[in-house]
Amino acid sequence: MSTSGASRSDDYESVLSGSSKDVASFERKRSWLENVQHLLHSHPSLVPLIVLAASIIIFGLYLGSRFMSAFALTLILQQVAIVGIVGAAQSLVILIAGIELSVGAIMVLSSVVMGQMAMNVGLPAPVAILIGFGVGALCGTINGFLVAWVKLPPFIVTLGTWQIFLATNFLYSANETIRSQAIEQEAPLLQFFGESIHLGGAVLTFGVIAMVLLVLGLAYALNNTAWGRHVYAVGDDADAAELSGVQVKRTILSVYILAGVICAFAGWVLIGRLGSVSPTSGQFTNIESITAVVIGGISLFGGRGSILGMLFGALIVGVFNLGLRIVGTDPQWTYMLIGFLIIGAVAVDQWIRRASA
Amino acid sequence: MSTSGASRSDDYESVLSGSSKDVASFERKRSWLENVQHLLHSHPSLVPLIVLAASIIIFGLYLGSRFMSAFALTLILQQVAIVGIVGAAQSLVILIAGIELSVGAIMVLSSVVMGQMAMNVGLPAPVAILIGFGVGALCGTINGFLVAWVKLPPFIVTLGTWQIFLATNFLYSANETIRSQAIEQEAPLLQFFGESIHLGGAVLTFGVIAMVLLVLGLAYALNNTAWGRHVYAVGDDADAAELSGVQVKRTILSVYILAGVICAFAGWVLIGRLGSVSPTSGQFTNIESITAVVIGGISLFGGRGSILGMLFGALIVGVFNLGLRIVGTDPQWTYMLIGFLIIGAVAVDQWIRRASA
Amino acid sequence: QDKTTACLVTKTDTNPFFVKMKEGAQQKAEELGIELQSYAGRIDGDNQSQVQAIESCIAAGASGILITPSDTKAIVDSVQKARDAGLLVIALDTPLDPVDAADATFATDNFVAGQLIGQWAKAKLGDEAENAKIAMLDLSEAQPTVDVLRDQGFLSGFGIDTVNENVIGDEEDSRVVCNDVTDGNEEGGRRAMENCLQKDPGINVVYTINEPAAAGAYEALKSVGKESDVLIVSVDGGCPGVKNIEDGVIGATSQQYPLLMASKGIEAIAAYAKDGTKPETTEGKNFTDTGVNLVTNEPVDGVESIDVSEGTDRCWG
Amino acid sequence: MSDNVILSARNLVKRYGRVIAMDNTNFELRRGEVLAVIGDNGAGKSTLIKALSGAVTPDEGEIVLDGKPVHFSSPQDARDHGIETVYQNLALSPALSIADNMFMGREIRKGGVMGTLFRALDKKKMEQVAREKLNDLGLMTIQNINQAVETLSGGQRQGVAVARAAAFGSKVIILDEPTAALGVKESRKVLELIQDVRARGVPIVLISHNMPHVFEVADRIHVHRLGKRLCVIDPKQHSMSDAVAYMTGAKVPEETMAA
Amino acid sequence: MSDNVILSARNLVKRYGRVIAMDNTNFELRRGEVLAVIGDNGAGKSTLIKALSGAVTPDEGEIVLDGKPVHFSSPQDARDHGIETVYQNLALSPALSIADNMFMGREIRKGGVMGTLFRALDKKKMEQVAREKLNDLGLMTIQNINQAVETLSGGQRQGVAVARAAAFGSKVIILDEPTAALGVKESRKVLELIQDVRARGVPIVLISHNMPHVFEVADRIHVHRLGKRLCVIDPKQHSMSDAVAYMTGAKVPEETMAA
Ligand SMILES: Nc1ncnc2c1ncn2[C@@H]1O[C@H](COP(=O)(O)OP(=O)(O)OP(=O)(O)O)[C@@H](O)[C@H]1O
Ligand SMILES: Nc1ncnc2c1ncn2[C@@H]1O[C@H](COP(=O)(O)OP(=O)(O)OP(=O)(O)O)[C@@H](O)[C@H]1O
Ligand SMILES: [Mg+2]
Ligand SMILES: [Mg+2]
Repeated sequence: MSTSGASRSDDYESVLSGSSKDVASFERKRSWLENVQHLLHSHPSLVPLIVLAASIIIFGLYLGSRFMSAFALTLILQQVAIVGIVGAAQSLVILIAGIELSVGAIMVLSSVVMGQMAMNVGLPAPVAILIGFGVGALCGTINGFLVAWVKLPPFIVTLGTWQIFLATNFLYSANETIRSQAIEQEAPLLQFFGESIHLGGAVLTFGVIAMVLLVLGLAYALNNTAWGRHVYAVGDDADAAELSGVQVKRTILSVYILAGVICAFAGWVLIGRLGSVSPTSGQFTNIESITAVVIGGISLFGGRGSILGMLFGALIVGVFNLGLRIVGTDPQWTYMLIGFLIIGAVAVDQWIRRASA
Repeated sequence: MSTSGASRSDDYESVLSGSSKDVASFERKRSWLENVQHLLHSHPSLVPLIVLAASIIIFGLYLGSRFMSAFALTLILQQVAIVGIVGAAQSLVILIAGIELSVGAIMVLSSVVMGQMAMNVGLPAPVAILIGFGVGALCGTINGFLVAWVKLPPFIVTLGTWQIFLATNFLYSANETIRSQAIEQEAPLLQFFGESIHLGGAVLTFGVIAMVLLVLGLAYALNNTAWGRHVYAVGDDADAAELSGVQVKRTILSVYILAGVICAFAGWVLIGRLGSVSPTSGQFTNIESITAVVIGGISLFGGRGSILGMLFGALIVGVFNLGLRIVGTDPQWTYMLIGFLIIGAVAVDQWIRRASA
Repeated sequence: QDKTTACLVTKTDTNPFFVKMKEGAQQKAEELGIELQSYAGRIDGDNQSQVQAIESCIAAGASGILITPSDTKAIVDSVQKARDAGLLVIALDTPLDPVDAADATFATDNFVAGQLIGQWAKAKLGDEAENAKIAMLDLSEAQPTVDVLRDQGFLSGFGIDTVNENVIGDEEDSRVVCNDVTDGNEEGGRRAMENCLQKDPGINVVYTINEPAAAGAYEALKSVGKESDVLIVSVDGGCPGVKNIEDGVIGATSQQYPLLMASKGIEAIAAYAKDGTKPETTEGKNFTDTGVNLVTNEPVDGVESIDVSEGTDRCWG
Repeated sequence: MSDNVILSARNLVKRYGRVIAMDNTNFELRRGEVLAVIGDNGAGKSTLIKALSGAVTPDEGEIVLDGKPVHFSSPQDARDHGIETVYQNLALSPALSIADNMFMGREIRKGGVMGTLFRALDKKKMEQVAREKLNDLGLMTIQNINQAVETLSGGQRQGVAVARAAAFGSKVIILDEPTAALGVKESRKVLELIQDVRARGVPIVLISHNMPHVFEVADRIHVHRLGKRLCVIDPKQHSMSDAVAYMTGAKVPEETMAA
Repeated sequence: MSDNVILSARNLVKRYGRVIAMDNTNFELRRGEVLAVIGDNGAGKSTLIKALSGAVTPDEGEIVLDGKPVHFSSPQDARDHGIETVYQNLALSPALSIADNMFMGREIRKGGVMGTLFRALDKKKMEQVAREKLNDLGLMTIQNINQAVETLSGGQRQGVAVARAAAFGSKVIILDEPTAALGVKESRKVLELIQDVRARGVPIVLISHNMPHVFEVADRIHVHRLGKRLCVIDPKQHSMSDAVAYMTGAKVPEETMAA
């Protein structure tokens, strides 16, 4: 009764040796539109770049040199520096399929701590700044721990910690603003990122330069280090990443901590921009950074998109903000337009995705 | 060469007739904790109910009759009426694995339209109210269409429409508040839900009664109609629902439209509560309603949870708000506490989920 | 019952102005042995939270409420409820609409506050006022009442037709070259100033809704080296603001007295709780004016002002 | 001949971006038969049956049911025409009960005012019918019909899906790899079920990679290759080797055996 | 005897809530052999191999690799010990390239400053190695090693997963139902691959419901039932019927064939 499996199955599988070796290929002629779709698909940050260029050109034609000058264009950079830096943190978190609602709160809390440590406690500025970074890292750790270990949804974790960090900020600072002039005298290092380089009409603050370097550095890390590949893998499919050898929890934690540190850095840059330390800043930074990320084409489901796209997304919003203000429309029209922009950007993105490679 | 498949496979499958008919049962004695876990698992709205009861008792013991009176307790109901109604809309959307950031904007826009139509355009109050409901339905339709047909992520759609609806609201109303006295004279129907019934010390406004009836009605619809079952199925797994015969797009659209209509209804109740029509109301209603839903134990991933839980969640926040204020703490402590509450609620929920039925 | 309870309801609890107001009330309350409960909206314009706050005060059995209304019209019904329940309601800082909806109002006249800096700016510029280029940095797109009063007060003080006195930004005078919103903080102040400069680099007068916005605007001007060519005026008179006048950041500011408002308010509630007396209004006005002073180191003819050292003595925060 | 055909399709085309999943394929199911569909991975079998069951809308081509051309805009549409399908990925809602799942999209409402005005479901009746259907098929011993599907084992879930199809499929039942994830015992149950259903006169389309199973139950075998039907063979006249050779391209069928 | 055993486990227990997925089970894999694991759906096979590969941490019991007790805290941990696994649900990251996937968790860094300080990946090298490994195994013709995995067919994906395991598994390779979703041709390729790997001396654990396949390649068969090992049988001395009878509980093995 014992039949050898091998011989049994061979009776129909033996013919396989003759089977066709062709690789099935379904290529067909592509229409012009499909070619565009394909190009955009392979370079996801191209869409926001094109939108950015188009909007600069349109505003430039309409407004002339009031808009189309080195000064005005670098002004936009200055205006988006904070959102760009926080957006970098937000991008990392969204790439691992998370979301960070507490970014603004971490930023302000860190900047307040830096200010208080330097001005009221009287620590040397570098130490005060380090402590500020420590606060950012701690906030990030709390978020990361709750997401990775307790396995709570990131939206809820950061919704909760947003309120907690913000309340801490107000209670700790007693709502007191530290004046620019006082900081200038006692701890000018805090205002470091407000310094600027002038090149012709262009004004590049150190904050702007820091933002660009940060984004480039992160783009490098995401594409060329193992950590970066792991970030994408975790965002793509966390279970698959875990099984194929990624330390998922650690990767998630590292991303939230890094995001916290970047937010603290944004807090420092914020002091440079405002001159002063103001606990009421940054109330909408979370929405603004998410908007930049979304317009920049990073998928809210994680694992897809480029951090450069986020930068372009932030700049698009900046261009519209300044352009529409110079045109002189009611600020409400700007909000409405940004609303349309968000939906439009994602609709285009969705259309491109449909081009299956 | 032709072998009959049947006889071939029988050679090892024939023994199956003798195979064990036992249903594998892995039951083991459960610990006390596991029993609790199981009980809570089968009645998901029990957790927020227990938390609610506990917090009422604690505040009652501490504050005595200032808190533990029919008047104070029904006051909490009045204070959560708006969040409760909008929370019902939010619950529906979250049950289908969506999220609705534009609820507050729809509510205010609808109430402004009702007010403008009745007072400035001079339409009869019932017609004005109907137009307000129409606006709510239209907003819901836009959201639902973008989510179901264009297939954009709900977070982004409603992030965009939030800004659009809110800007429309400010532009349309020109930021003008319509005064209570004027409404009282010309269109008292708008203030209908501000009327109240007094029972001893208890004060039940029609708005409170409407909220309770609405939540009960929706709970009935979700559990006892085909539409309700479809809502759960779509939230659970939209693809599976589609393949098993649910009209997924229509269900999603119906939910967003219904949510829009409920928000318009909230706008009407809001007029009753404030007496006046104020275009600046409701800026935080989206966060507040999501908070109520989350504390109430509805899963942000959709398909799981009970709308009654949302009501308890809203009441918990209401109890803390009133209780802490009577105790006299700084409002920031309340925000912090609500932050902890959010995270705590979901952590407990997660723990219960781990009890696999 | 045991202790008298008073409530303070502010627009927000993050703006230093209201924080100081709360401190003033707290101090006075301790002094008089009154229990104080404080409430606040989440943002300026958050009317709903204030409605809740009033209800909570009624429930808590308070004797009186001090409120800085976010929406001066919309809150009236709730205030009436509180008064019907036997509470004394005093509007602080911002009068209700209508004013007599509250039992009393202890306020700065925000319109006058705006007017003072408008007049000062006009006088300071002299003949150049005809060619002034003015940027108006307002509070928020929702245009809450203070925002409107100060903005329109400034314009009328400067001699510009405000058209509709209830609406910001409908002026036709070509001297107003820019309107933008700041959310009343440094961040918004800087951005709005940058935007306005881009719109018209020749701006030489900047009206700001409050001093944090002024500080932000100053940073923007400083970054393009225009800080000394532009006149910044503001409203509030907080200590950092007065220091900024000393440092030449702000030209003039209208100083208000939130601590005074708050402590007077608490006193009034204490008196009311004791024997039911209600406060009297300032003669000739339908509210109790807690006064407003123009603080500047460069006084001009025809506009009364105090100098920085006096301003510092009386500043809050 | 056409009278004998219950469901047929002509020249169906479906493109996904640059992939052509169906390339002018034909299909024909006769009354009362078990038709097996075999083919390599990615040959387009699932796409074909999704087109037949309304889950995808073909770009071109026509489908004829019972002699009448039909256009299915959704799976529910096909279901209303009596075509029941068990998809490769199951399509049950994990958090809902077995009864809810069985009646998804065709819930029974109560009579009277409750049913018409309040649209109340007749839960009792649905549970009772669901239990009957499962018992009728003798497929498995499920204690609690209100159990959530996610608490069932893979085999039990597959059972529920097959039972649902068998219970409601009045004209055609389509099964896409129903036994791929199943153990020996569970697979056997499904094959028995297929034979039961055929005995009731309802035709079945069975997609499977398991040649012995295919040759055991199929009346005819539709061989799919590179997006289209290559040929239809009779399992009594062809060996498994032939079938495998055709579907993998090792051998080309001599004549087109269309009928 | 123990010298002959490369991987073994004793009294493993794993509970999921109220379900006991492993109930004091034992396991033993010898050097150079193909050990098949068979059992009903839900018997606990996948849980067992997940415990052996670090994907789940058993509640009780010990695992011994090469004579030394080991504790795997993550799949990477097991991988570092030379145990490679192809999971039932594949575990590839769809949006990443084939090369990225093959080196996930064991990326190669560049030499010099770029590698140590900037931690730059040596993409060239990884691509080259990946291509070699795929070619070595002659498994398939993939044109572009930088293609995203989501653009591959199911069969190709399975091939990448198996190739990854075969390429890096130095001590043990575990395959959980590698052919369940595969067609006849693709399944055959995987079976050939298993034989190649065994020829290289690396032992394999194969979970499968396909009895002919199991009897074709297995040296020993571990029968799993109700969360524990029922017996181990020799395919040359037992028929498929016996195996099926044991695993379904139709027959009870006479003596415990532990060794
Ligand atoms: N939704 C989709 N988007 C893009 N391509 C798809 C989609 N569905 C199927 N395809 C492609 O269409 C082709 C046919 O797929 P289909 O699932 O019909 O094959 P199949 O014969 O069922 O294969 P299997 O035996 O593996 O189930 C494949 O190349 C597949 O990648
Ligand atoms: N993550 C989990 N949570 C809860 N229960 C689980 C989990 N994983 C497995 N189980 C349960 O443990 C038991 C064993 O599952 P396992 O996947 O090991 O079976 P298997 O033998 O691999 O079955 P199959 O042949 O269907 O793959 C099943 O009852 C299953 O429902
Ligand atoms: Mg298929
Ligand atoms: Mg398994």
